[in-house]
Amino acid sequence: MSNESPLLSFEGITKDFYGTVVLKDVSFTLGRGRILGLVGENGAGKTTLMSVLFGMPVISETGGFSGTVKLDGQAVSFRSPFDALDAGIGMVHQEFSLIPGFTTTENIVLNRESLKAGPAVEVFGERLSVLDRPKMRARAEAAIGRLGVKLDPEMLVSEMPVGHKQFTEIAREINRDNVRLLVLDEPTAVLTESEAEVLLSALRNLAAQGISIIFISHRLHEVLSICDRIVTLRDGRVVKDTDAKGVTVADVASWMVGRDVDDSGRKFDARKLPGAALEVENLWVDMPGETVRDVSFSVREGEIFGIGGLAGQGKLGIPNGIMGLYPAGGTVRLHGKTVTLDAPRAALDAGMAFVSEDRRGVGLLLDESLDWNIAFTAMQVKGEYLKTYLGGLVRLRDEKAMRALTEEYVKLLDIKCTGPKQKAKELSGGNQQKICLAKAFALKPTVLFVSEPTRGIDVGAKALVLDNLRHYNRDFGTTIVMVSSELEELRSICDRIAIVDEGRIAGILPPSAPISDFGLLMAGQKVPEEVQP
Amino acid sequence: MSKLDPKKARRWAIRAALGLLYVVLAVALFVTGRGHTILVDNKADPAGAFPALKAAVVSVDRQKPMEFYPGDRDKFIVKGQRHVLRVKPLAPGAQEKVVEFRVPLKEDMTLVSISKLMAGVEPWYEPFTAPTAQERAAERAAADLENPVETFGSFSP
Amino acid sequence: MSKTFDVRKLLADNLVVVIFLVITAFAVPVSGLSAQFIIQELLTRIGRNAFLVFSLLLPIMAGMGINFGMVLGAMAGEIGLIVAVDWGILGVNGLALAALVGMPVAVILGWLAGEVLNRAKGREMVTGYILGFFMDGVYQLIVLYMMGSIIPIRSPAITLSRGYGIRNTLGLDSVRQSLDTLLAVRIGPYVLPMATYIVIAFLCLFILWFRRTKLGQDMRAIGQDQGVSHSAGIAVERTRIIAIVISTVLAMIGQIIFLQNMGNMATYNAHKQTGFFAAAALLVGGASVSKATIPNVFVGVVLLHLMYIVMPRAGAQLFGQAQIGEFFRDALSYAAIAMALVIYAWRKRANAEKARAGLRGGQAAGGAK
Amino acid sequence: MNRLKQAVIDFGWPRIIIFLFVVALFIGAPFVNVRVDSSFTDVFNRFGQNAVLVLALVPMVQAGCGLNFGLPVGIIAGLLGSTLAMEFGLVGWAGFLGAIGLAIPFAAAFGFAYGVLLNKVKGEEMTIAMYVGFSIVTFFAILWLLLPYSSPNMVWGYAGRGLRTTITLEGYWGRILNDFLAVRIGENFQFPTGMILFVILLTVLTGIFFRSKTGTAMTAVGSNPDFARAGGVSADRMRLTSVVLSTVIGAVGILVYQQSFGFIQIYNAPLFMAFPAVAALLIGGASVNKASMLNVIVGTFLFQSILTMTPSVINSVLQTDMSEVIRILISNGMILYALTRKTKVTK
Repeated sequence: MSNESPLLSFEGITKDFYGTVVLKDVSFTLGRGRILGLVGENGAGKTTLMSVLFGMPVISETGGFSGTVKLDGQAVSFRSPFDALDAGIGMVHQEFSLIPGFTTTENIVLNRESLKAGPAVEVFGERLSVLDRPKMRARAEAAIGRLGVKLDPEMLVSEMPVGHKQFTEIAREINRDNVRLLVLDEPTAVLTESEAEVLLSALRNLAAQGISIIFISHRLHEVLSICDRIVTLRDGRVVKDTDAKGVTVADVASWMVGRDVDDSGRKFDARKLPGAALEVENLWVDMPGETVRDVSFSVREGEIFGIGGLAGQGKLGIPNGIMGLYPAGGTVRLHGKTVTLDAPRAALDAGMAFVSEDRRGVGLLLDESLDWNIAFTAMQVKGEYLKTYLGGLVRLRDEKAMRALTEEYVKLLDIKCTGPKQKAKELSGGNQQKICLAKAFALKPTVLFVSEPTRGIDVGAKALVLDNLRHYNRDFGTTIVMVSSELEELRSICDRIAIVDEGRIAGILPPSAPISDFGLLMAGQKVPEEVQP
Repeated sequence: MSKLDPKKARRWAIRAALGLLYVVLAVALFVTGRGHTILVDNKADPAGAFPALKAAVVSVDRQKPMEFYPGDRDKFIVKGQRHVLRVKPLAPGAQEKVVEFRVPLKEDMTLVSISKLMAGVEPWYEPFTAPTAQERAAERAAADLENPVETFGSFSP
Repeated sequence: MSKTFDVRKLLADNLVVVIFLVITAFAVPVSGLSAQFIIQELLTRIGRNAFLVFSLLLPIMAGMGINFGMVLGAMAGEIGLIVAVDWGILGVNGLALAALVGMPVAVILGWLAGEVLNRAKGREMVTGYILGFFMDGVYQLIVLYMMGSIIPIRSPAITLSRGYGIRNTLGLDSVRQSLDTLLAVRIGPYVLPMATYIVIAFLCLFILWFRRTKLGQDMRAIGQDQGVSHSAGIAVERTRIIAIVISTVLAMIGQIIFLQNMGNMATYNAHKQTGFFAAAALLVGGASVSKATIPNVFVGVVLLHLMYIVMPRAGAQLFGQAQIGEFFRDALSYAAIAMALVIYAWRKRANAEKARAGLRGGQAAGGAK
Repeated sequence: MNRLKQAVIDFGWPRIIIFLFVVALFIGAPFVNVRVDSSFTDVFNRFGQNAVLVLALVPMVQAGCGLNFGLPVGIIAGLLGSTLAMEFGLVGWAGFLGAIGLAIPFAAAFGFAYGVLLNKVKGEEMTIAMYVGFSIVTFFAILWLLLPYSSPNMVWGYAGRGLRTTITLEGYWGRILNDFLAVRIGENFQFPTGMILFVILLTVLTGIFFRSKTGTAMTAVGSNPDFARAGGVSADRMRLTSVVLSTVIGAVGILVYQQSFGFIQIYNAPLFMAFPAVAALLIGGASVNKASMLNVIVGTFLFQSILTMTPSVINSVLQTDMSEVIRILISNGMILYALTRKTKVTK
């Protein structure tokens, strides 16, 4: 491999968002025509690093970054993704950015169509020149050829199988004449096994033609089979930068997930809990981006059951499916009684409550006051906090009772606000999360689903939220199912932790299990001795 | 002035030319399309200088000819500024008189008096501004003042 | 996969067209009008209305739905005509001058409408409709109050007796039918306004050519997915404004052609119905809010106007009152628009559902791995 | 201080301009010798006449269905009610209440069908509502001709069949609310107490409804449908209830309007009745997805005072009848202002 100056090099890249450090002194290089695998848990900084490379506005808006990005030896800093494109760096996202009604050719040359100037151009400018369709088709076929795949240039994208859409998008990126670097973010996530294989060989073709590739994926076996070098990120730092030869999936998994902190001294109180509160068999949930294919597990009475796994693998789909917010199928039994799916009301009536991961979108009424937010579900489901007149014909909101309820939870959860009448949108992230918790607690549920409870809130609030969950579980015996992408958090509070990969439960581990086992499950590998539920 | 690259300069030149063409076209349309009303009048001179024609056939440009008797007034709608007027009195052996005249662009209506023309009195045509409603009322009031008796007498149907 | 000729799908796609076909097929014999009269009426009406309906094509292609704001273009055309009649310009010159005067007005109004519609993404159609009402107020302000007082108007014949403001009906006899009679051709009993047809043919060529330009391609891209177009670097906002400007200019020319055929102009009401008639015609022709083709325009104009010719007589024969026919005609046109909008929105949701179902895990797809 | 500034920004500059314009009209009136007391009578009359029609819009706005340009659906039900009541010869209070009684079942049925249709259709609801309204009005224009009405007071003289375009309510229940407990001061100031009380009663009832369990659920669906769904509320059912409610209040609204106006207007009269009501609601401070009782009262009062004051005051000031142009600019300008605001629900 020629070893003149590397095509791309990151030197000491550091970035923080409002004080929380996301990237710390990241440095690595990428040679011409080489494939680099970039791996790490979500939140490890992969997306932020790519945003830095592409000069996404979100970086400059939040105070820019320190360190330098070098392309062909010269320092570059792109103000927008369009500058990066002109410099020959293309990006393929996980969700397709293609025009459904256009053909393959039209998508590949989108907004860079080859034009034939006409008289109108002189008067009204470039955009009135006629499209040179034959030339466009030739360019498209060239790009497809470079990929080494069979694609019909005249087929409409809307009628294309998923794999072909992926190739069309890649063909569009390499269609630029000066393309030198291609970044692929989770390209195989939506592909079948065979389609993924074809994609990998296509990428090898491109590398052979001198195009460097950054391959971001959590399918470690694919990363190992295609990449020349692997860089592992954890908590914003490069923890491993090695050649790919001789590395096993288990090594990468442990680098990805391993904490330096030695937790051999930590005590995990393994509680013996009889009886089953919740049984789930062959659950499938159709939630965009979090598809659950076939999940079965059971939760013991009074247990805190954790569900972990990488983003997009379906862990968030489970609670949303059971609570009826997304189309779902399979059987769910609570204390032996089956719960009908696809009906949010049925789940609530059965005594289950849900704190959604989408705080602002689903969890809160931002324009209404706090007492509204907290009392709403209890009022609608259990008819509480209502004054009845004319013998039940008219039931009006009991403002006094709602205010008392709010004040009770403000004290209990230490919510910092000016009073029950304050608008929800005026609270901080942490306090908003506590309002969602209060809404669920107000229902006095037997089973409480909590989804990403500590995402996007400050460290102090995180501890408080977890304490409250533990308090409600230990003192009121509420069974809690907690879904989170923070493995450390799950290990600190849960009795058992299930890891979800590709819409299925890869395995269930006690919190005391070694970190690498968790890493293996996340990467879709089997763990040697599995702990049966 | 930053040095405009040739392509931009050429493009601006073309745009300027087209803008000019736009205006020129508008003016051309205006001039060639401008319509005028020709009022042909066959009234005798109240002071007796020239008589009204007993009967005549009059036509403007190639439009349909019309017959005129003493005291008649009729109009032709014409396009453009230069026009040809043909007057042929119906008296036996009378000569047809053909004259050419120009109507200024600004004028909406022009009054042509064939009685003055045949009698050789100049000017036989002059601009005519249609009296607006108020003016016409004022005119009639003035006429009433001059001969009050006659107005009372005439019981118009 | 070969396109199996599925009659059921064809019917479902063009439900509105089919309903109209059935009704007019039933009403034509009942009306007792002679075929020759109907065909002659249709020939003139195609010449009179087709251009206006075409002005709706571009905004639909750019994903902005039916541009009810085309009423602004109609107003620009009327202002052009007022100037042409005031200056006393005869015949086709008068029409051309009206268009030249109306052009800058239409461009400004179109640009303004584009800016407003860009601020009301997702509800362009109702905003365009209300914008039409609003600009009608501005139009009255200019034509009823400013013309004659601030804007000099030469000929008293067209101004109100109080000295300023244009009369309610403006006689267009100086330009009456000048385009239609320019190259009128008599074939058998029928008179065909060839000049108007040629102008419409030119417009069809322009649209076909425009669809193949880069700007046309950008509009198609934006019409399908604004997010993707933006990330590909297409200037979304600017292109939408250009689509509205072109639509407004075409509506201006269309209104001039419409009014020269009618022979007189209801100064303050002529533009009120243009948006409704053009939209009804286009939707009756089988177009939808996201896809409209040139054949849709012609089919729509023929079908809608066939109904407008025949229905009053049919009503008179059936119920003894022509008015019932007229009411039924109006009700049907409004219903056509409502039905087309509902079918479009309902089908968009159904397709989204179907697409989602494809991704279902569990039993449905059997699941990979 | 910034709470005031925040209130000003929320209320929006155009509304403040309109408010100042109305105040100027009232101050200017005496200087141009426009009788202030008769103007006030007109304002109160028109306020009572239109307030219920504006109130009818609130349920659908709160439930997130947007501005109800399909209000004529309710108005048609009201017309059916009043024409049938007259057909049965009901007079006085029995007539007015009979008309309401007859109108409500129609309104509920039309509202239900209209609601089911709107639920099937997401996006561009307002355009579809508008054209459904137009279709129903023009369709009923045929029915008015064909339905077997026989009461001489309503039917065309010569044909003996089909309703007249305007039917007088004299001798039936004309001005029944206006004259009830009417307060007369001086010879030309008359306060339509009955009608104003009726309007206040309906407004209070609607206000109470929005404090009820279903009312709260409806408001939640309007401001965040996902929140409502997660809270066990079926968004579609709430939207359907809001449409039915809006149509029923609309039917009652037209009956109040008719008795104060003195005539039943049919055929194409209700075609454009939705737009002034929507403009009034927006002038009162409502947005496309949030409207309160206060918005209704303030908005109707402001809008109707503009309509009554501009003809007299402006005409004598400028010697021209500009009032029609001003009405168009203000009412449609307000709707445009609301439609072009980003939906205020903070995401």
